[in-house]
Amino acid sequence: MLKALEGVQTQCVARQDKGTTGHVWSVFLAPGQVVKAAGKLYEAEYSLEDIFALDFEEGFLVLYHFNRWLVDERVVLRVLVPKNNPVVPSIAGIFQGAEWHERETRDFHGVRFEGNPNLVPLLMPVETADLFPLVKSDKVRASIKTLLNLGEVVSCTKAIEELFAEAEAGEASEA
Amino acid sequence: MSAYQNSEQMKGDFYTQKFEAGKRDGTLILNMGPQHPSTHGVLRIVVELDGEYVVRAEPVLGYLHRMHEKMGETQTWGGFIPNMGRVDYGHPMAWNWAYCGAVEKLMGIEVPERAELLRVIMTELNRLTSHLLWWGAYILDLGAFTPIMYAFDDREMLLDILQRPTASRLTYSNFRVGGLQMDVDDKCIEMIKAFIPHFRKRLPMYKDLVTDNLILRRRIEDIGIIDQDMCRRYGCTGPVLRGAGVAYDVRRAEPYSVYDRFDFEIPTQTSACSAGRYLVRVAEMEQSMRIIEQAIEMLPSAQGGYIVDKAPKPAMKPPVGEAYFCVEGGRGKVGVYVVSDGSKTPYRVKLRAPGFSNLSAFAEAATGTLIADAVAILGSLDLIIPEIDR
Amino acid sequence: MSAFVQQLLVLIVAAVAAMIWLGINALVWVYCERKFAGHIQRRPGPFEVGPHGALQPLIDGLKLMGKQLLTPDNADAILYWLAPILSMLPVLLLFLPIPYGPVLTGMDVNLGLLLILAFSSFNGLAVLLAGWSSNNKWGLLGAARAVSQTVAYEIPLLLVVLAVTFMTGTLSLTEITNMQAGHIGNWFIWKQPLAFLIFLVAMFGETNRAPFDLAEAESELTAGFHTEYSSMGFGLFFMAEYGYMVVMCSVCSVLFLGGYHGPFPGVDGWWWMLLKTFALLSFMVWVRWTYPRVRFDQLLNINWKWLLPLATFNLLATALILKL
Amino acid sequence: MNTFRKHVIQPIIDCWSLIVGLKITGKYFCKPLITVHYPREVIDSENLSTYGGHVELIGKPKDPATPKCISCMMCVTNCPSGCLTVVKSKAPKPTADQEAAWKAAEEAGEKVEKPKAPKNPAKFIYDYTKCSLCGTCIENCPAKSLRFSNNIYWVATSRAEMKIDLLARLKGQAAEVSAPAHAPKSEASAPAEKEA
Repeated sequence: MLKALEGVQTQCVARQDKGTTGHVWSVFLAPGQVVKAAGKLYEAEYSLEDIFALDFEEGFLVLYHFNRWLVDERVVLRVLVPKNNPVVPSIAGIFQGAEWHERETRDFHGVRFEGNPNLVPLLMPVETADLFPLVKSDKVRASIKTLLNLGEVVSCTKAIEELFAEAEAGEASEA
Repeated sequence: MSAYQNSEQMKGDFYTQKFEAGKRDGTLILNMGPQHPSTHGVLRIVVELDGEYVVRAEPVLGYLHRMHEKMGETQTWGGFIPNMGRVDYGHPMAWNWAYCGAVEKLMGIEVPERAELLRVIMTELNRLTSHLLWWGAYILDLGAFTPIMYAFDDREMLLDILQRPTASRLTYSNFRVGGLQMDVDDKCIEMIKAFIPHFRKRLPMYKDLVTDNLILRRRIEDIGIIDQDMCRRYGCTGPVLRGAGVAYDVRRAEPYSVYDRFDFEIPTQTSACSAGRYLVRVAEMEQSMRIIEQAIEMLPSAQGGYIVDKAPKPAMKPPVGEAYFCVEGGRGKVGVYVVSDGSKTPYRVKLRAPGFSNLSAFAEAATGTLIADAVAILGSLDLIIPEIDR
Repeated sequence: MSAFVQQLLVLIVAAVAAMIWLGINALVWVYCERKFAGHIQRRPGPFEVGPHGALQPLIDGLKLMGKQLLTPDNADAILYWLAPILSMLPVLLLFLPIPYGPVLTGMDVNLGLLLILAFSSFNGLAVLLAGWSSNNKWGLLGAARAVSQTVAYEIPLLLVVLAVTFMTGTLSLTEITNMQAGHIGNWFIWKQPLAFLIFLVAMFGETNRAPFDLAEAESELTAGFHTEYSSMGFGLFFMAEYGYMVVMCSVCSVLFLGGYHGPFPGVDGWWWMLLKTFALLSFMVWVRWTYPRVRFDQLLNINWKWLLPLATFNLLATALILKL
Repeated sequence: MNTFRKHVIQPIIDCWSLIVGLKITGKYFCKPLITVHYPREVIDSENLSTYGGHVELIGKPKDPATPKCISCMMCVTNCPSGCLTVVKSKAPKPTADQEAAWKAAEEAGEKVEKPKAPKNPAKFIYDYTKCSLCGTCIENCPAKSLRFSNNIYWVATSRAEMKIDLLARLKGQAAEVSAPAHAPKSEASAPAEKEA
């Protein structure tokens, strides 16, 4: 049903309840697919809302919010990157506004965006650029499955069966 | 010492040095800000000038960074609301609403009708103060000193009105999860009813004094083109996007609260220049007044109180989950994303500031213009630096 | 010999009087401007020092004098401190040939108008020096703006003055004034309305006043050429600005509004000159607190594309009519 | 011809807008001032009554010098900035005789009625430097013993003064109310601030 992302290898596409989460589509992607997905979304007239990261036990979950002007259909792209090497390709080549969001994410979580033309501290001072204030301590860090609701929602999407199967696998690996 | 610091003995800080690396011959590198009079606080823009033409520009942020998102992770859910009043001093109620709306979404709280209407009234009044502040300051940037005083004359009346139900005049934090902090009194409604016709009479004066002024029009027309494609690439919203001809307003596009009940227009301009954004904001003031009038009419028949019964305590524990809620602020789409792990404090609060995205388009829009135009473009984006730096 | 001594004495008295007059003018007009601005913006303006704040400019002057004199690093100290003096001194000279009354003329020179136009260009030099020597990029931009602005606006100013002198055949301000004696209909504003308008606009350009205050454009260049000046360095620029305003308005009233002549016969006197000058000054203040600032290219466009052709046309038309 | 109109005629016509601008500022120049001329005039009390200054205690209707506060600590726990410090009152120290009597009674197996600690707080310290005036304490006070003060003229000249002893302030206010009419300006230097 999410036509915009056709042709992009997604790990999971899920429909979410707009009334409770504000998202219509939740899409899990491998880091390598982000640029392609962003390109597709750009063609489908989506505009970028924000990029940020969540700190989970499994790694950093980088979230991209996209929405369209005429149809309210918020898509959230979720990219899970490992803690030891948090690298995501930058989409600043497609959505120039992403440059700052990516820099902000680097400041707060230390996720590196490869290909960002200007990946230097944006909000944090250069002296404490490697402080990463939003990285959680082990005590309070939770795992994705305990916080984000995905499983039930996936079952609602009956659109693309291959993606559905992949989503299961993706879920399993994350858990 | 961080990797981002340059050990060489050079003039200027890290950002200047980095910017200087790409300097062309015969150009001048100039630091506009952080104490420049027209950067509205502490924005700093490093510009490369060829004569007075801007060759390159790079905003440097962070001088007003307070790490609200980290504060969100250490405060209780209810205790974070005062922070929302401080994110954007121009239109704090939109932020209040975005945050409370996100938490209400998480907890599944239905806000009473009366509270929703009161929220609408106050947020729209606050939008008027925000636009008046912008209007005065923008004309001040363009060199006219008097209009800001006239704007503040009217804004002062609005602050007197808003002071009654909020007990504050600038950094409002009167929204609560499930409703509002206080109810309005009759006197307040009376004052609003008196204010609207007064302000309607003032608007033509604003138009004659400023909007129609030959000098002003020549200053802002065809300056700083931010067209639809650029808006999409940079994620610009609000008057910037509407000034580019897209009738996108969160109040219409994803109607929240009771906005679907009101009859109002979304003013747009197709010129995509500073003048377009200017005219959109001026036209929006009239629309806000229309909404307020309608809301006041609905108020007496509205159900419920100013806050939901059994309103959650500040130390509430919303159920596990995530929620994204956005509202239309004075500067564009204000979004708040919260994740709850079921404890007293949020797991993550992400604030999506419209000014942040709008400002990121500045460098592209200002390239090739005169430095005076750069000031005019900067002002037309309606920047509130605390919101951008958060 | 005695005539020479007499002349010298008159000159010294006139110079001292001009100095006092300049000082008083600066004080009065700083106060008046702030009061005007206040009332336009519906606030009282200065109010606390003296009755209705009348002593405020005096206190401000004292405060300025009490401030530390700072020379920025790597600034050219000689030029840097020469600039405000160079800005201030010619103003004193400019007051000499202006006829404030039938006897109230410092020095009635034949080429009074030329003297004024020549010495008023000093201000451009002073601003250039100030901006250049202060080793500040804002100052530099302000200086560059100021030079092209004053140079540009001097041309239409000269052309309209020339048109007036075509009619009078003299450059002596006293004689020009006397030619407008009689009644209001004799004032040159009726014979040269276009010239008057051009002079009025060019006046703003010459004196760096809003909406043409590009050289110090606060919201663009922070303070332009005087960004780095503290204490009386700034104070001198400030006084010079008001001095130039008074001079320009005086010249305007001499050229077009009949100088010290009243609107009907028999009431001539210095008070008319004062009244006309002050009316023009109030107009300048009124304009400043109403309009936004023009952009730099627009400023020059107004000059080169409007004022200059119009002034030339005006000059040719005057010449043609006189010839016929 | 069209370009002529656009570049020559139109700008001249548009110059009218400049005259209009002058007319407007000229009109306002002649109108009376609207700013409040502070030391000579003050803002009307109607407006001031809705001003939300720092937090203060409300006294009991019958005994205005004692707060309604029941030392439940709701304000302290809910304050996002942690600017309130409330110390509960302790029970009055029993005298030696009383203690002996209780001991005897306890040994005899009787139930002892020890005097309870009074509900009123012993100390109510408020650090205004930290307060963000959100009003959370006011909403969450079950006894409705807190409110925003509306003394807009309050000033502090040091950090220490910003730490306000609200109990002392309330006492001062109660004393002031009972005292004969006073000038409004004296309110600015209410005794509470001085004590703090």
